[in-house]
Amino acid sequence: MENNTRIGVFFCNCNGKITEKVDYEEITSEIKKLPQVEYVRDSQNLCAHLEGELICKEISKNQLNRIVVIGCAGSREEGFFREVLVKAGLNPHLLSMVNLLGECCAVHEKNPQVKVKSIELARMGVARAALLEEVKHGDVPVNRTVLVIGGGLAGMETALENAARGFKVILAEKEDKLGGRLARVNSIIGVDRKPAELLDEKVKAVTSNPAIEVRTNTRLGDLDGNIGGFTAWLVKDGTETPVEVGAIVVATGVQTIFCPVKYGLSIADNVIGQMKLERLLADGKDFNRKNISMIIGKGTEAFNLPFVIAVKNALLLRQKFNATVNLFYTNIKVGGDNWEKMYTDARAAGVNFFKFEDNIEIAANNGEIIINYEDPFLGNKVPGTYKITSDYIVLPEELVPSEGTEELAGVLRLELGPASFLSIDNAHILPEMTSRDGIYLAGSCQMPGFVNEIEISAKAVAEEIFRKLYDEKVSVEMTQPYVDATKCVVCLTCYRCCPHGAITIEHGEQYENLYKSAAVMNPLACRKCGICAAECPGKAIQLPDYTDSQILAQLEAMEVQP
Amino acid sequence: MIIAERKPIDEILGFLSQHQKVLVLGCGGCVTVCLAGGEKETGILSSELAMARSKEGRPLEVAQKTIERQCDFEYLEGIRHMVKDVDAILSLACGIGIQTCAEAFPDKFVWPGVNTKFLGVNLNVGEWAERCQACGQCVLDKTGGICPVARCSKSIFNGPCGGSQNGKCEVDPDTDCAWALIHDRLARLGQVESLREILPVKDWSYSRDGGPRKLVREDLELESGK
Amino acid sequence: MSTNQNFQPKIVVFACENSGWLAAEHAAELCLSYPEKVEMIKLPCSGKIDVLFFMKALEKADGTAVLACQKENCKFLKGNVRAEQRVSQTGKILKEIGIEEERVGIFYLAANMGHKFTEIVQGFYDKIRELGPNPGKVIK
Amino acid sequence: MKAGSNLEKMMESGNFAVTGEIGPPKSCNGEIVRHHAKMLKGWCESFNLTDNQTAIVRLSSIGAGQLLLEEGLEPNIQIVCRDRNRIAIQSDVLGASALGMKNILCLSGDHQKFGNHPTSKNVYDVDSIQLIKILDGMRNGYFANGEEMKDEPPKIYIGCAANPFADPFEFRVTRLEKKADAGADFCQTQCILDMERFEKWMELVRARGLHKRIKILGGITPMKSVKAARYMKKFVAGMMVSDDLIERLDKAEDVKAEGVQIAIEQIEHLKKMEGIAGVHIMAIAWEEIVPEICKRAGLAPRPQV
Repeated sequence: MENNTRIGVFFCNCNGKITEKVDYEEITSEIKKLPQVEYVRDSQNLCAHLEGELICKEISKNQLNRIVVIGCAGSREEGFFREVLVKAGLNPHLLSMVNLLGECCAVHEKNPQVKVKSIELARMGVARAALLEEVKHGDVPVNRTVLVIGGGLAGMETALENAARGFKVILAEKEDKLGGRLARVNSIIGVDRKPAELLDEKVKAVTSNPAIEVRTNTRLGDLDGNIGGFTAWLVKDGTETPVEVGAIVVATGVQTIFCPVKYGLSIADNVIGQMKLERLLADGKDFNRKNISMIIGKGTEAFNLPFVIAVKNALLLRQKFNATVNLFYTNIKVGGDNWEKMYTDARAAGVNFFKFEDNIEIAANNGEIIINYEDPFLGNKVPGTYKITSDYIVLPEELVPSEGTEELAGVLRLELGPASFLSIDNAHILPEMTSRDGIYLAGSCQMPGFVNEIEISAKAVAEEIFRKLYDEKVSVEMTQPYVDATKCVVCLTCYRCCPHGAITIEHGEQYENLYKSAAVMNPLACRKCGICAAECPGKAIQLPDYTDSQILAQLEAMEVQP
Repeated sequence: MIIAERKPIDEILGFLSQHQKVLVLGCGGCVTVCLAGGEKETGILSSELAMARSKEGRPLEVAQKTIERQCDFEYLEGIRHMVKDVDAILSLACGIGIQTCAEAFPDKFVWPGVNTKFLGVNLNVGEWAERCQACGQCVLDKTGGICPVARCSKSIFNGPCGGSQNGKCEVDPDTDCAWALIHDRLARLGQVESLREILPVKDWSYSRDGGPRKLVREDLELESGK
Repeated sequence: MSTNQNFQPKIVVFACENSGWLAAEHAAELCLSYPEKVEMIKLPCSGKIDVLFFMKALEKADGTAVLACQKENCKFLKGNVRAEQRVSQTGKILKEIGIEEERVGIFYLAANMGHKFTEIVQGFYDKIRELGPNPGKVIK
Repeated sequence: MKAGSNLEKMMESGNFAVTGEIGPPKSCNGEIVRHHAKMLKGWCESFNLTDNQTAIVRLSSIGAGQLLLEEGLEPNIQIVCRDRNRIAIQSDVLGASALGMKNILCLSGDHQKFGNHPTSKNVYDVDSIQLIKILDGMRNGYFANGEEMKDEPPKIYIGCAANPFADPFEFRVTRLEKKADAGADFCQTQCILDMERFEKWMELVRARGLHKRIKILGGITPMKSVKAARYMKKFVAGMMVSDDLIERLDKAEDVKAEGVQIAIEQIEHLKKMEGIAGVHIMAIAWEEIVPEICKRAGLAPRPQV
């Protein structure tokens, strides 16, 4: 604690809402007894504009350097008072807010205990104030090169969006050419373009963009560092070369696995997957007046993509070849852009939709498909098994993350989300974000998605990167935890438990301990949760505004009754 | 790294039953790294002791401090003034630190707060495993960098014994058979033939069996014998 | 234990500023009342809770709890899981010195759950009241 | 002749040898040993006396060995490395030899964790292979420290164990080779409950010519119940039990009779196997069945050499 700590306490009546329950005089007489409290005053309404100027004046007149506001403590009020402190030349973190209204006056009736509590709250606020520390801004030099992993449509789109925002881009593709899986499909849902055309256009745009460097036959082997300063080890033909990048975008997509065994079938000319159908259509195969059955179930309905693809192809077969199309489904999933309309179009065009639950049997023999199933809707009225004979059965493929996703996640220090895709199912963060700042997701590596969503996804990622790495040097408020090197034993506990991979062990003479090393929290990667501070066995880590001493001082200020 | 574990609280309360004022002394060395006796554990234990004794109606005054290392006399010198005021020290250091502490403060009770378990590695947060027995004569050159003394349940030198199955030790299905590891590692390095050689009986005199050990490096001493 | 009808326990509640703290504010907006002897301390995440904070709180109070975001929905992914772990660590410590482990608790809620907040606080308060005064309080 | 024991004579003369096993009691009641001795006398060349088997305190193997000698049977003294250091072991070897015991079997020993004194300290000053080497040195007139014996060296026929069912499989043969290198004269295998695996192991043994350097006795254990077989398969480390064997026991009307029948068939099979010098019958807590097995397997009467 500094010797010249001078605490100023500002008490707000909140237009009488507070003094209706507690007595200002009683509280102030207690507060005035506390050490280092140099100034106390009250006001009808502290957050009135003129009050701000007044507080400023009082701060300088009384040389106050810690401010306690007793009243309410919403984020709006906190912002207001922080600005006031800045105007008064104080660091905005030297403010302690006591929520007397919210924690006391609004929730309790007037009684002697409310008086006790109000005094206790004020004492806690003052105790915390005495231990507040300044938080400075820092300039962090950052690398403005973005590494995009995966040269499919999502990767190329992301590369272009980043290049458009002034970043240099390295686009790493593990195959020998750009394009990815989109090259294998016949038509794109919701996009009125031929896939080949669209891809050609993107490949041209990417390869002709001077800001984008394409590296084929390349994968990510290892990664060090953090946002703004990653070292990525790119592997090509068994050789690893390091590149310095500021952010990484994963766009490794999805792969499909054809698994007819699940339906009791084996691969045959008339037992095909939706991807195979796409290729047959692209190759110009004639399905004129054929009878085609499609099925969606057995777990593939987890995502809406298989269903939408089936509806798209059903509609196409119906319209183009006047085929009879039967679509067996367990669940209709058409949430998304215009998919609902496509579904009603398909119904109107005469695609037959059959609901089934468990009871479906498909047999393929001598070029004929026989489907026996029980209809749960008709079951009550016309029970029995229905039989449908078709020329083709089209099955959905399993959608799984592309090969190597798990290894990549290990290199990036990310945990896999639902169904082993990379996206984390968490309402607090954007789907494009990962647990680590500086590492983003685009396209289907998050979760199987649609082509018309890729542009949005790529833009979101590029914007997020721009927001963080807007210049060669970015200014950040250093609210990340700081480490007392004399107490740090570089035990790696924090490094291992940081959910954001924001901690590195740094070495140098400035770290005054046996190891000449200490854990360091990256100001850009840290999200200020304080988990590291709680886990540190040496109590070497403190999170600004929530230091152990500040929290324990509040407990210390409480009354203890036997 | 020395791995330790805090002693059961009843045992500790038993040690301290006769005292009114104790210093809980943490160590910033190995026991901090293995989460047994650093500043955080010192704080938690201090609070726990105070509460336990309050409950018994015999309040205990608890002072706490964590120093760099308890196995160095110089660091212990720095807390002499604190020690003066207490009846006893509860040391959360490893066995070495506890003894150094007792030697530094001959007139004070020094109680052990942890059980020193073994020399080991941190496999995971909260998981440690033994790796070395400080036998004094390292054989890792012959065993592919895997120690049979510390990691084989029987410390045998010509394993694996007949209880090795699927790479696990018969003593505990969660423990790897050290000799299976040695065999596999040497096989990977193309050195498995070296295991045909019979490793001779070990000279245990370098180990604790030769009596308490002491290391003297005359090249580092200014005056011999000092 | 104690059946003293006049006993009013003191409770220290640590609240994650993404959920419990905001839920308390929500409760205040709705003017939902709860017992006076409940004090709140703000944390950036329930994962910032420390066994030491619980212990220090229990040197003064009769019960202590942490308010965390709903399971699987921690802003920092695993903070609430860590909080849960520390609650059980503290419970174990209490138990080994013969103090009811129920004096420390964890509750999950979202920012817009003012009603749930008062329900939780009242429920915990009542439970601690039934347990009676914390025998381990340290009076200096 | 190294020691001149019955066992040595039998095997060195090329006869198919039979050894048995007697577990000393958990008391000083020598009558129990004598009772088994009387029952088994004449059926085997030599009888293993276990050394605190499964780390449970029992009458010592040398003590029991003396009782056997008195009853006119030849003991095969087991020595494990778990409980004694090289000083105690060498002293015991000298003592046993002085009493006229000629076969000594060297083992690592079961870990004390499984016994009735799990809190004890184990020794393992030397391991089983090192122990073989020490014994080999002793019979040549040297102590383990290299010091020469001034007087008569012990006469010992050195045995060891091999477990073809533990892992790593190939290394099991190397380990037998190391034991032969160390000076072991004969080896008794872990009980064979998976003949296929055993044959594979023997193939490797023969490929290295080991059967010419060390006498191999196949381990035979008649199974008393399906439960026991299943238990061994599942819970005993370093033990393999074939599914065929379990199925046979499972289908049998009289499980015990089937167990005996299987043992007999195994012995017949081993008799024909190249490189097998004999069998070691371990009828744990079923000693009385040994005569029947020997009789029916054509192992009786024992030839005189």
